[in-house]
Amino acid sequence: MSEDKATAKTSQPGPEAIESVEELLAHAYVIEVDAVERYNLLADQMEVHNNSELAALFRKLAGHEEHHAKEILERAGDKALPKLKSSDYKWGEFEAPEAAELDRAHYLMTPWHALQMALRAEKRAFAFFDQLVKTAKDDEMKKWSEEFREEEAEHVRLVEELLTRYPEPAEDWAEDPDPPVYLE
Amino acid sequence: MTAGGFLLEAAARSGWFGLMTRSVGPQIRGGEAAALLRFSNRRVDVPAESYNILFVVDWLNFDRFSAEIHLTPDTMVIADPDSGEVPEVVVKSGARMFDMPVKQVLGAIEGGRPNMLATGVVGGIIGLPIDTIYELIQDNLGSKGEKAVNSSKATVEAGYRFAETLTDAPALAEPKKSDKRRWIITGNEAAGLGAVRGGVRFAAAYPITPGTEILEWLAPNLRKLGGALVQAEDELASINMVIGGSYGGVPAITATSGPGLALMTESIGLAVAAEVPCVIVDVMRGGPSTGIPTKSEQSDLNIAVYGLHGDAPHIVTAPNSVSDCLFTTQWSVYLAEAMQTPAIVLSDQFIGQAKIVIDPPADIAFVGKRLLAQNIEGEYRRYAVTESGVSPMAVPGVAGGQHTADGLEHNPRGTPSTRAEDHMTQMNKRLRKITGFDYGSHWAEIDGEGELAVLTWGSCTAAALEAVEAAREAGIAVKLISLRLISPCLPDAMAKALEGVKKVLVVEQTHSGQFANYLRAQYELPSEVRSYHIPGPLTIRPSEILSQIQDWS
Amino acid sequence: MTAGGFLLEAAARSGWFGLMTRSVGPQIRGGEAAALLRFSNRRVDVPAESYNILFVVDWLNFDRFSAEIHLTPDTMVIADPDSGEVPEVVVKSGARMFDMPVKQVLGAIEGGRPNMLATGVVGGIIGLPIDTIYELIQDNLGSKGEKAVNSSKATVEAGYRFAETLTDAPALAEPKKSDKRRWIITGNEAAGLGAVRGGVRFAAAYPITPGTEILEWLAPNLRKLGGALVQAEDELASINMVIGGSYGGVPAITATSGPGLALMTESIGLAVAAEVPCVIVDVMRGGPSTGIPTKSEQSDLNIAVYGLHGDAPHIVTAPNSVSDCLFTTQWSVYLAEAMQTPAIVLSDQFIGQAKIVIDPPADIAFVGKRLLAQNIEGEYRRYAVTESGVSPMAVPGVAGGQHTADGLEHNPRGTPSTRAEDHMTQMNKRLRKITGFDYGSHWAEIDGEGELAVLTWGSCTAAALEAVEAAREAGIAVKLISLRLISPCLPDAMAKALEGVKKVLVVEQTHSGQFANYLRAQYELPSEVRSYHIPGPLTIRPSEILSQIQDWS
Amino acid sequence: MTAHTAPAFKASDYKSDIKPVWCPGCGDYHVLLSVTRALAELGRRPEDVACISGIGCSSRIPAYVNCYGFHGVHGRSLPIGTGLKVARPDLTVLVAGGDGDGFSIGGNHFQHACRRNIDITYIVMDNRVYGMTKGQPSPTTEPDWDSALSPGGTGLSPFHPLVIALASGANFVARTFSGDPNRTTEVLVEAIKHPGFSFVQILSPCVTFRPDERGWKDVVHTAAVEETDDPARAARRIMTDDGFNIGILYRGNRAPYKLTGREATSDTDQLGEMFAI
Amino acid sequence: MTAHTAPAFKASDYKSDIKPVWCPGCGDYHVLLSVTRALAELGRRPEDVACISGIGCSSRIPAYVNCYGFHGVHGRSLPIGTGLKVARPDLTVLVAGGDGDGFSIGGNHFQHACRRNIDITYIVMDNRVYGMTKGQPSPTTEPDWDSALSPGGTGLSPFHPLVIALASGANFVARTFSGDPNRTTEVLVEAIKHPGFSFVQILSPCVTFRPDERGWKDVVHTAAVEETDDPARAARRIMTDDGFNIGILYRGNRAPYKLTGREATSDTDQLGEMFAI
Ligand SMILES: Cc1ncc(C[n+]2csc(CCOP(=O)(O)OP(=O)(O)O)c2C)c(N)n1
Ligand SMILES: Cc1ncc(C[n+]2csc(CCOP(=O)(O)OP(=O)(O)O)c2C)c(N)n1
Ligand code: SF4
Ligand code: SF4
Ligand SMILES: [Mg+2]
Ligand SMILES: [Mg+2]
Repeated sequence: MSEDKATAKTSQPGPEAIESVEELLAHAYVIEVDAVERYNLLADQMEVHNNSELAALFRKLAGHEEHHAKEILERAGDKALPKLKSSDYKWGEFEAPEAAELDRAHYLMTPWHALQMALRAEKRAFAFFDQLVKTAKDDEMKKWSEEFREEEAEHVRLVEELLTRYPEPAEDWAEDPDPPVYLE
Repeated sequence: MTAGGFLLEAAARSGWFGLMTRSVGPQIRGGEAAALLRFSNRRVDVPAESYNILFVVDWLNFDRFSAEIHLTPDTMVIADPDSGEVPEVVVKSGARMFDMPVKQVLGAIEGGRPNMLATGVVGGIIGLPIDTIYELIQDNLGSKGEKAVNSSKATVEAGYRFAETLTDAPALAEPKKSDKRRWIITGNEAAGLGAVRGGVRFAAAYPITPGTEILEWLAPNLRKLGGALVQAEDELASINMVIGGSYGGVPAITATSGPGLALMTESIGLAVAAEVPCVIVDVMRGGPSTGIPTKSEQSDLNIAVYGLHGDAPHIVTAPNSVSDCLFTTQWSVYLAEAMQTPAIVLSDQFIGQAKIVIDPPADIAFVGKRLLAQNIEGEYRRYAVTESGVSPMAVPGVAGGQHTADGLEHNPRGTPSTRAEDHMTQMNKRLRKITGFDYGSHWAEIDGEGELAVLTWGSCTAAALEAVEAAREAGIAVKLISLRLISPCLPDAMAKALEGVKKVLVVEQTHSGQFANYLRAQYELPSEVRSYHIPGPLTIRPSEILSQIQDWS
Repeated sequence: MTAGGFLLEAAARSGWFGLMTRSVGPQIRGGEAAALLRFSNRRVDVPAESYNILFVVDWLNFDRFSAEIHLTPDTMVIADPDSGEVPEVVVKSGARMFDMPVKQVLGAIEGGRPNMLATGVVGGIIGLPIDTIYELIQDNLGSKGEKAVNSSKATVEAGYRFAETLTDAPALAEPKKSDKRRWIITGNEAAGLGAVRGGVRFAAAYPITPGTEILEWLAPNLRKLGGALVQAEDELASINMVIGGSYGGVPAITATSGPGLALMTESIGLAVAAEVPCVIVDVMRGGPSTGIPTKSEQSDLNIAVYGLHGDAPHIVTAPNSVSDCLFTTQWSVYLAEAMQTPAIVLSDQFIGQAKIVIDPPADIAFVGKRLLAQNIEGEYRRYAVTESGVSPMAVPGVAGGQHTADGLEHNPRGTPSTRAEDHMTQMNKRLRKITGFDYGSHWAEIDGEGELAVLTWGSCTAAALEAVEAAREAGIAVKLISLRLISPCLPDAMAKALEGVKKVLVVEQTHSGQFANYLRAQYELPSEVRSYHIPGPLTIRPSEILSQIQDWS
Repeated sequence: MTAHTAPAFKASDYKSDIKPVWCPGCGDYHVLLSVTRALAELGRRPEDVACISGIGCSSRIPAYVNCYGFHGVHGRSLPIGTGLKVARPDLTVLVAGGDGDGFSIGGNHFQHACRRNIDITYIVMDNRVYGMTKGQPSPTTEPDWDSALSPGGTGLSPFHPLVIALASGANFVARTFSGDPNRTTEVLVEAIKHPGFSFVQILSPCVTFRPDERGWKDVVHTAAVEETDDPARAARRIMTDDGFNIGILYRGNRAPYKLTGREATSDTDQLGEMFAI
Repeated sequence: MTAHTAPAFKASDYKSDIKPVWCPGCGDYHVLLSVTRALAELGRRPEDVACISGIGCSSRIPAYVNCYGFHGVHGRSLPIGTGLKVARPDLTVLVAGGDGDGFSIGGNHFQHACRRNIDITYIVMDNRVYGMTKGQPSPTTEPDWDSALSPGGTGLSPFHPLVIALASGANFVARTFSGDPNRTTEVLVEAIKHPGFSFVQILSPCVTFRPDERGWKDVVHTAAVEETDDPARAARRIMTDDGFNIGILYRGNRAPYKLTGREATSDTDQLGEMFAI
């Protein structure tokens, strides 16, 4: 699998188009919510495919992100966050930056792969806020962006640290002598 | 190759026979899967009643297979104590549990894989020569480089070492070697080979489980014979392509399963009326509707025999074992060509997908030979009324043989007609073709004598045969009659086969007893008839049939 | 309107009953055609054995009809001596020939047409009041202006005048008037009306002879009821549209004939598995394949009963007369809805297209009522296992009833399952639904008592009834059992109906004896069974059946 | 093609002795004429030509042509023709039928036959109605045409068979009018000669159920522009034309279907050996 | 649309509790996500939505959506959807499935559903392969893609579903990429809202049999030009694009299917009277 980003050509604007603190917070919140959704989905997939180790790991990651999501809402306080529709997003890429890339999932994947996935997600989130810091429309936005950016940086560090515990699996990790099955 | 494949081939190379089936979960890939193997020193055509050895990679979703994998107190279960809780059904079976630190062993070998360990453990227990397995590894993984070969060998060896530690292990009887190289083949492959042996050189295909493999076997191999396979847009197209190819004089086939057969019936009726030979293999799966595509059932008997609209006599055959798929398909091509009518071959998921070791099959004489009209002089009458009912067929290219094949009722020339006389004449002719044909002894396999006869067909045959043999050993005389020709019926042949028989036990894998009803409708049976019919997905086991026999004796 | 139409309606208005069928040549339009009429002062459901009057416009291609139009020495043949040579079969019949200068008479009247002359001659001979015919002319041609009306009247009158010159003319028995206005209806129209009476409000259509008229009747009339008919691209679409409409909670129907039914079987199986009620009317024609589209046959029995792949229990019914198309179609909608399963109604070309005079049918209580799930709390289980086998169905729009209807085998919730237990449970449930249902007395029409029973179905019933009545008059006690419910079988009801019966004569219009084979397979019959089966295109005549009865008594 | 060595044939050599059941006045008589003329011009031996059809008035044509014929079931003529041509590449295969047969029930095969681009010629006698079953609307029928089955009209915009053919990959697309047998013959000759899948829509009036179609002879007109080998251009042109534009509208140069590796290099015994262990 | 009165829905309200059997990595997971998001944005009550499919991996989607669902037989989803919508015009009907289901066996219904222009939305998860049956070429598969059933490739040029949709009369035609769920959601919202037949092709990689399709994310690109309501223009554009052009490519304004005269003006007793003499 190539290491390039899940971004590619998108017609949607990037974070530089975010106009207000409320909009920024709404995006930050969606980032976490989508991340939760993805990790849960991946956990489900791994459960269905009998990869229980990974199911547990993804479930745990989902838990972390859920915690972050809650935090953002708390920190937003009484600010009324706009409800974003898919056409309102300003990711500058296909997906919310912290959403794990579903297309990279594999039923034989190892914790190393999962953490690589998480790492790329955190890095994308970092890049998103980093860009916002550069293009923030006002100081308050900039302040929030910096805070989020630092948090993501911290997450990147955490995941990197975790990764040291898991060696990269052998090249043929995805090889499966069992053929796919014919259904229906 | 999977562990099952390695073991089957290693056993075959060492002189044993064997049978392998697979069972899988609903996931497309990466789901739970089980390979079920049975070895013997004579041919085996039916899965084991219960298993001697269960090697477990993990217990996840084992329940899905528990109905298929019978364990007894004799069974050796080898599993990693870390691979999860042992399912209740396993505990209850009283099987002997052997702990093996699978993960740990694999972890210690670079590139160590569960399939190789399983191969080693099971190979070790049953006493397959380790060198044969090494040979196989070399043959199959050699291209991946020495490292892969060595790690596989090491893993297998670890398995053998573990096997040595086990006590009271079951061992295989002495192998029976043979001069000729044995074959490993699935029923679907055998059907493909049978088709081309029978003369098929054209096929049309629309994939469907579990018939696809026949088509996938034919795709490259027909080309090698100068023939062709076309992938069609749907089954309506594939059956009509087959009719078109055959109208051109080229014996033609398609393979499908129940839903596809249902789509084809209108046009199979066309082949009946227009008298165009063709062969349709229906690899049956659980019905109705989409049903259970990955599991076996014999419930397409009704549609195969009765599923065409109008009175449309045609041929229905059924292979009675994995290897018989070769003979029956070849024979069906021959029958279809000889009688210029469609033949439906009822195989099923079990015999289609099971892999088996067999002695190389003999060359059979049946090759499709159509009665052709050549050197035509005067008015050509495509549907001329003949004694046999078969009319010489002109194929395109033959001068003077121009005619229009028609699904409308017609007169002998082929011109549409609504006259009662033409209708009756052509109906009689089309029926006579197939009821008056000499099918020889192939219409059924008949074994033994007795006042009680087991009457069965298709993939139930092997189980019935084992049951009958067991009954004989227990002193009960039982006759076995397994029909290979399902339709038309041969009342005289059956009457002869039933001479002296007072009781008939009909065995089949359906919910409604389709075969029993069909026999009742079409044959004179002794007054005492019992019907043992169980739908899929589980294959009927010899012991079930045996207990039916015992109950009734 | 044709001469036949005028005569039938005039007779009906005057208190007679009657039946009209038509027979035509292969030309799309303008070919030879014959209208066959029978009048009586009680209801007639079967064409005449032989004809009293033959009015000939010209003799061209008369041979095509000679097998259908039996002439006797009593028959009056009225023909223009200039209209060609009298066919040999007519001469041989010994029929009485009456010359009429048809061309000359018509030439003398401006706008004089043969159909009016025929109406006049026949009306005159059999004694229809000429004023009734004038009335009809006014009603039907009034819009064309006075000139047209007058010339028609003049032509009719000329016919009456000619009739007066004839001696020994056959006359009708006294008419039986009624307070209520009688109906003139074809079986296909009756089926359409039955459908909407049963609650059908959605139909999907693909035209095919002879089913099209049902669809053409429904097209405008469903709209008037707030319903809809969609013309589909083919039968695969029409049956699936019907399933879709019915899944939405709207009782739905389609009509077709053999080739179309063959295309529908896969999806009818879906309706079985997914438990979606629907009704398919198959107006049978001569088979196999395209066969003889304009003629009747009962040879779709097999495909209707056995033509679905897998074990797929469903309902098959058959109207036993032209007017019974109304009752049976309505009842079938009721059955399908009650049991949430498809019902195939086997009508045929004869009863579908014959036009008949009947007393206005009574209002029948059967209106489709589906067991619906409403006010759903907790987890909804679409395929919940119930005692009757019928599970409450949630239709879109009902909150909490969301589920996925599935043709894959499933558990009670509808989730796909390959487990043996789920398969068995759902198979049993689907079978139980239809075998455990209380069909009341409608499953068959039973008439009389006797040691000999005629067992028949569908459009053979009327002929059988006449034969049985004639036999009784001749002193032979015969019982008639005509099945309206073809499938499922009701062994207890049949056993009761057969009490005291020692011999059974099975009568049907097929080549292979499909009905007889079906009965043998599914019922316990007395040991003496004879099968009288004749394929189309000619309808079976009462005298044929009578002679079978006499032969055997 | 062996045209240069073949003996000279007359149109009548391709006519059978069976008399059509068509209504007098039906456009299909003209089509029959044009088909036999085209075959005579091509000089292909009658026994080397096969004419395959489905069910409908127009689908009766095989019996009237003195070639090998197959009157199949409704809507499946193209698969029969496809199977025949792949099994017997030496034959000239014509497939013929009606608009109902080809575009309604047979619509899927139509698309896929175009895509497969096998060297056959498909002739649709388009009368915008189901003639054989007594006048129901077909996919090419005008939305407001009243009939028993669709009272008041279907309300559906008609199907564009030529665009579909192009979009699906047919290699030759033409429209002609039955009442212009010379031009039709010419087009059929070109269609049969052209490699790959050729589609010819022949506007052929149904005088019985669509008597208004007698008026077609006054509205058809020759395509104003040159034929093209650019499918996108051709599609645009056809999508915007009035449906009465007559001529060869597209003549492509896609390679016709060919199965590679189809040489007898093995026998069945050798194939069996693959199972030996 | 009742969005303004309906309570606010979350995407998760449209997800059922059944876990997909799809391979991890399969594009269809993304499609499921987008469909549930689109429904939430539209705010239609789950019980007022029906999702109909055929057979294939992608066709498993109804069970995963918490709406009414129908998992029919292979290739017949559109007729089921059509029957449902005509019988129950009050429902929102989505029809979904794969390229094999929709363009191969179901190709005829596809054309005719476009032509009929009933107000339903048809979503095809196009992975250019038959996933469920282990990797055979579908109509959209590249000609040189090697497989067991077509060794060396089919040699056939792929089918252009969007052109066919346009030519057949679909009223809304779009292409999206599963890996771009936001844009896909947006397009689906528009498709469902647009009256008449809306067709959305979602490029959805099959990671098991077409692992190369993971690379699609690098090649898809947004349609360079504005959407159009001119079908001929749209067709030409799509016929010449590279198949990876993403966006709403046609938004027509043909009136959706409507049966005239469908008002309950009679009852069955009255209808019976027509037979009285
Ligand atoms: C499976 C099936 N469905 C329906 C029919 C009935 N049918 C026969 S011909 C026809 C339509 C013919 O229309 P078309 O193809 O346009 O031919 P035309 O008669 O107009 O030349 C139909 C619906 C049939 N024979 N078989
Ligand atoms: C009548 C019939 N024919 C064939 C099949 C087998 N079949 C099941 S799914 C499928 C193709 C699926 O391909 P696609 O629609 O592209 O879905 P995917 O799995 O790729 O999502 C086929 C051929 C069937 N179920 N029924
Ligand atoms: S009905 Fe129409 S199409 Fe058929 S033969 Fe007559 S004129 Fe021709
Ligand atoms: S086989 Fe392909 S399409 Fe099917 S679930 Fe797996 S990745 Fe998806
Ligand atoms: Mg037509
Ligand atoms: Mg696909």
